Amino acid sequence: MHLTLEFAGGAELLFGKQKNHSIDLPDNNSPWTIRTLLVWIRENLLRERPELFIQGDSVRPGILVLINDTDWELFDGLNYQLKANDNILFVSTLHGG
Amino acid sequence: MHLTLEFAGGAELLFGKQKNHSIDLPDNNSPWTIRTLLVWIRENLLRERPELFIQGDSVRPGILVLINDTDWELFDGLNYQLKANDNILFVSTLHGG
Amino acid sequence: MTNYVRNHSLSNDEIQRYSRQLIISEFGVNAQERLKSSSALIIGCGGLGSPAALYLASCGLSRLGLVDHDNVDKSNLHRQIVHNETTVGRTKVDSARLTCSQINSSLQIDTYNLLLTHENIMDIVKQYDVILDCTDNVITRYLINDACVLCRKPLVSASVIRFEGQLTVWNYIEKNGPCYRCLYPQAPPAETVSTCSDVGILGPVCGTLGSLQALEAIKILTKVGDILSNRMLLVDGLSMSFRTIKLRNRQSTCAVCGTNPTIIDQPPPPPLGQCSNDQPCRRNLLNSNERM
Amino acid sequence: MTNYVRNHSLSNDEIQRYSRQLIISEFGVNAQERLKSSSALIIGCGGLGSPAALYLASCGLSRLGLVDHDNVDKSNLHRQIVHNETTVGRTKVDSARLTCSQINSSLQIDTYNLLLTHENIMDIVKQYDVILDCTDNVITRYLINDACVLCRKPLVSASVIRFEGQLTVWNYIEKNGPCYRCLYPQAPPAETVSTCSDVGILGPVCGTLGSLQALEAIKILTKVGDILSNRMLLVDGLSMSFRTIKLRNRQSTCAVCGTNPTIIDQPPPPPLGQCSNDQPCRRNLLNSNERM
Ligand SMILES: [Zn+2]
Ligand SMILES: [Zn+2]
Repeated sequence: MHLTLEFAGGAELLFGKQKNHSIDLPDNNSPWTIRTLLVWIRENLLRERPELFIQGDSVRPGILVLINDTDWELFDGLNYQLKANDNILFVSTLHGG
Repeated sequence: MHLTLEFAGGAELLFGKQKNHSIDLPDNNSPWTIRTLLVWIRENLLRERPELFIQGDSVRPGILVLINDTDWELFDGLNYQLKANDNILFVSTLHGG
Repeated sequence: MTNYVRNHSLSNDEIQRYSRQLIISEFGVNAQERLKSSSALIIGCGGLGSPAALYLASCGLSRLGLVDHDNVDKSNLHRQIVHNETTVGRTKVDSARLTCSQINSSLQIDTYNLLLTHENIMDIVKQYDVILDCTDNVITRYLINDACVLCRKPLVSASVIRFEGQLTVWNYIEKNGPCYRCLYPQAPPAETVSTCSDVGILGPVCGTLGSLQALEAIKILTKVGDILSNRMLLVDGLSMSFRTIKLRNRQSTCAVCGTNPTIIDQPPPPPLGQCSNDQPCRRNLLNSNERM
Repeated sequence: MTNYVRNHSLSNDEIQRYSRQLIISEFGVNAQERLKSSSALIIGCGGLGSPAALYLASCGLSRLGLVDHDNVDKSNLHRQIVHNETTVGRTKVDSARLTCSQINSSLQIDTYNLLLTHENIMDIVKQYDVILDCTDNVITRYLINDACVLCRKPLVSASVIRFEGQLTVWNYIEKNGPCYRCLYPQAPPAETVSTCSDVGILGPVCGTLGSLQALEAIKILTKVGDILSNRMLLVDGLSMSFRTIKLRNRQSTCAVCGTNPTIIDQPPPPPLGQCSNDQPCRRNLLNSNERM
């Protein structure tokens, strides 16, 4: 299943400074969710220091997850079932001024 | 055929200050183009002073036409054949500073 | 101008000074009168606070509050355009007051040369109609958010790092918008937090975001236009891309704005060992290789 | 800082002053050195030129040129933040020079208190590395465009009215980008052209667009990031929406940048009866009902 992953706000620094990733998830017995996507990201995409991106089975505090530009809280969060060509954006919150 | 028309940069002032227009074009013998859309706009949507929007069979100088956010010059200009759900944006160029 | 019917409280001098904004059809004399009876508080007179202060000083407010505990340093001048070489070493609030009062001598400017704490913030925030968070650290952002929710003030918040910026309006009650804690109930781990002194920032990125903060503040005060509540603008200056994301509503479970809040009278004190200024007390491990 | 290996031309003072931007990993010492040997020309010291001048004065250029033929008026101060009450009545270029030199005394600032014409523009434009069009009228925009094409200079162009702004980079040769005439071969009818004095403008909208102009100028000079060529940013401050549209490439039929140009040595004189300043010599018929 094809997806676009994007990382912004500094989260891209954990992914070789690459902001856009076009990925294909392998077929699965059960539907892909954000929860299983995070496991896939940790195993296949994260270059360094996974604890700066993942905490437990979710993203670490301070990272927003957007499903097609909409806050994942307006969907099912970790349990959202991914659809082909979804755009998943991970934004690290900025604090500078 | 359903289209979204948008007017910006002051062009909306000729259309009752409304920037977004969701329209349905009637079925036609020949395919709808930007050229025939302009005629339809003049007859159905323009509230005042058509010469400030249309000149000859095209838009007046200083108005850009965007087909799904891309300059109509990269398509066929006036001869572009409209597709269902196209977004056509008319931007009047600003000059203030 | 001369045949304009006088059914408003603006002086001829004000009509002249603000003519280019009050002729905007969506704005008008009514919006200008609202500004004349309004106040705004800018917290942080740095990269974001500089353009925000200059534009809010210019627009015709009654009162502008400026908060900062820092002094002007030469390394601020590449981005903090309200300061200049003649004010290096002075307090940032005095420096900003000087520049702003030269732009608009009829504006009341009140300065607070202090570090905001959970004990002093409420007394300041409650005096103003809209608050701008132009600070540079996580702890202060929670503090300001909590005070704004408790005082029922809309909070225009921006942040910048490197080429990027983020902007939103928290606690915009008219739209049932979320607060900072609704989105971020837990603070991020300290080692994930980058600061301007760690990884840098370009001046014009601050200029863009700080100007947009002033714009949202003016829109809130005048009730003109659509407020950036329940939405967040993401700016990437490197690629010049802009993106608006849709955010959750106010969360009933929120510790400060929810239905059973645990934060009630004043913001909580910061966790032990956390600092609230832009000094390298938390070295950013991730980007340490980028330091010089 | 102390153990930083010295293989560059920046002084310790410059390293300190610009540290917060040269630690950005995509920027670095190399970009700072390019700025140090670069120049920029700001045409129009008004709403857009103010933030552009402040940020370009701050960033570490070698030389900044400022062009304007006007004097500071009180009605400018709601948006033109490089000026202030103490410089009302003085020339805008002197007022802007004063503010910018206080921010950065090591910057060379050259001022041109004149109305640009097809006869004087080439001598000025050819001296600078990047040009910013911060003017307020159509005639001057064609004039600047033509001079930039003939002198092979990238042109960062912004415009604002009411709550809206537009931004693009013309004549960016590296990307085969279009010039103003490629997009607008014919000037618009005079009665369709609104000006800030006709229909108004808000200060923070100028601040946003002018800051973005400075950002694009810095990116062009340092060769960092993606330049807004072949693209145009549309900003609507009322709804806080941002949109990037894709533009045509350079047009072979263009009268100035095409394969058989008719404009060769210098820009053509303006059409008879057209004026090139923001005075109400062309009353805007469309919006006359919005005047006060
Ligand atoms: Zn909340
Ligand atoms: Zn051309």
